[in-house]
Amino acid sequence: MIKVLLFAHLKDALGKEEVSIDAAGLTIAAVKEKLAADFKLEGLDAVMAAVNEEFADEDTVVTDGDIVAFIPPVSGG
Amino acid sequence: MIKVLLFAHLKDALGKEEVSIDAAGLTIAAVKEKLAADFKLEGLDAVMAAVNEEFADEDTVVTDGDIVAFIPPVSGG
Amino acid sequence: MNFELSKKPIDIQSVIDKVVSRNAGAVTTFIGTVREMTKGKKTLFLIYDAYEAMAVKKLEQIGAEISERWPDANTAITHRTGKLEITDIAVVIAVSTPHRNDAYEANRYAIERIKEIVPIWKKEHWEDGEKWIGNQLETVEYPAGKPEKEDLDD
Amino acid sequence: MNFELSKKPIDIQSVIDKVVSRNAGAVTTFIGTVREMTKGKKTLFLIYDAYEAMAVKKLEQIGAEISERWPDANTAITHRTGKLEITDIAVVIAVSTPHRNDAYEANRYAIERIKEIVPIWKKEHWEDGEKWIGNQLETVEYPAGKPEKEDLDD
Repeated sequence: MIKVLLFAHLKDALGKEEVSIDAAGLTIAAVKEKLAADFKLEGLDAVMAAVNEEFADEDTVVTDGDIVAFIPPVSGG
Repeated sequence: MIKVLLFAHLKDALGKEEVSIDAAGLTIAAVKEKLAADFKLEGLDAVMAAVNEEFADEDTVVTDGDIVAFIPPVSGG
Repeated sequence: MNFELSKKPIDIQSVIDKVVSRNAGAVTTFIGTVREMTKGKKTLFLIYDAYEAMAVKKLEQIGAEISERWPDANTAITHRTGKLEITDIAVVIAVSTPHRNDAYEANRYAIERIKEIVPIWKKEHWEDGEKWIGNQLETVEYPAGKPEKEDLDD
Repeated sequence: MNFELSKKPIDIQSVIDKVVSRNAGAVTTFIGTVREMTKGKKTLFLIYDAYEAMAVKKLEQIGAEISERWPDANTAITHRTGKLEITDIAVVIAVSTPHRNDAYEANRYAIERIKEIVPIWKKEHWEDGEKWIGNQLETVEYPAGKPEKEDLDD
């Protein structure tokens, strides 16, 4: 299992900040597709991903126990 | 009479900050010459002047009651 | 802890105190405050949300990047989270350097980087609605799904 | 009184408070502090002397120049006089603007102008002597006896 964290409008869309999914071995791109299919979560295409608190690209493969966060364009400061 | 104010190294050289001189009708350039002659004050050439708290040029004529300040290169900030 | 998030109001002086040094001749601070009017729309209040663990790491990364470019610089950044009213402070960046030019440049670098890589988001609340605000650099979103190497390094 | 000289230590927050505004999204501050080492020489302490009445007028002029160039800016400047120890604050400049770019630019403008036109002088005291410091912009002195029009206006 991997833990998926969602923020900002994604969190609002899902109704919660965190969800566990069975996605070990998938790429980030595939995790996005799975979330879109399982939770009807839209607009993940343009969103950055982080694995274990570091930015990761679409080809990164996630492994069991990873924390995957989806990071919409940031607006701090 | 005009009041002359001196700052920084000029004040140290003169031993005081303020001196009254009989200089009504003189230009700033002439006031500098007079101070150099009367008080052996050196290095006034490169120093800016202010009349009544506004920068003035060498040709400005001072009148009775004016306050003339000599402003060495500044180093605030 | 020169890089942190805070749920409570930020004390500017305490951020500055972290960077004061006998070899610093200049300290610059940037204080981001909540502005009432943006593009003609009146903001009532803001909510800042953050991916806290990663946000702190990214603030630390910005500090490391500054130290690499300006070796004599000391940097401290505190970013607020939660609900903020108009004029409340969202972020304080303090940078000290021996000479003033570097203090301005490094401080400027920090705020631009915060707006690129630190996972913090604000939700604006107006009289007629609310919205999570996206990338305020007004650049295109990252097509590759993360900042390109040149985005992260420049 | 947004522009003043102070014989007592400067409270940074109180200078910032003068420029906070509901329409400001950014406040920058520049804090000039007494640095220990300059060009390999160890400073023990400094004395700042000022032509007070004119210095305040010139600080006000800088504020007016900023308002002309950046109409939405609010500016406050306090400069210390008297004896200052290492790390003591010599000057605080606070500028608020709606957007951050202007807050950095206007603040930078203020410190450069202070070093050009405000009649304040510092005397450095070292272990082996003391000296009134001249123009730190390291430009030539003004041959005409005062800054040229372009120096004062640019």
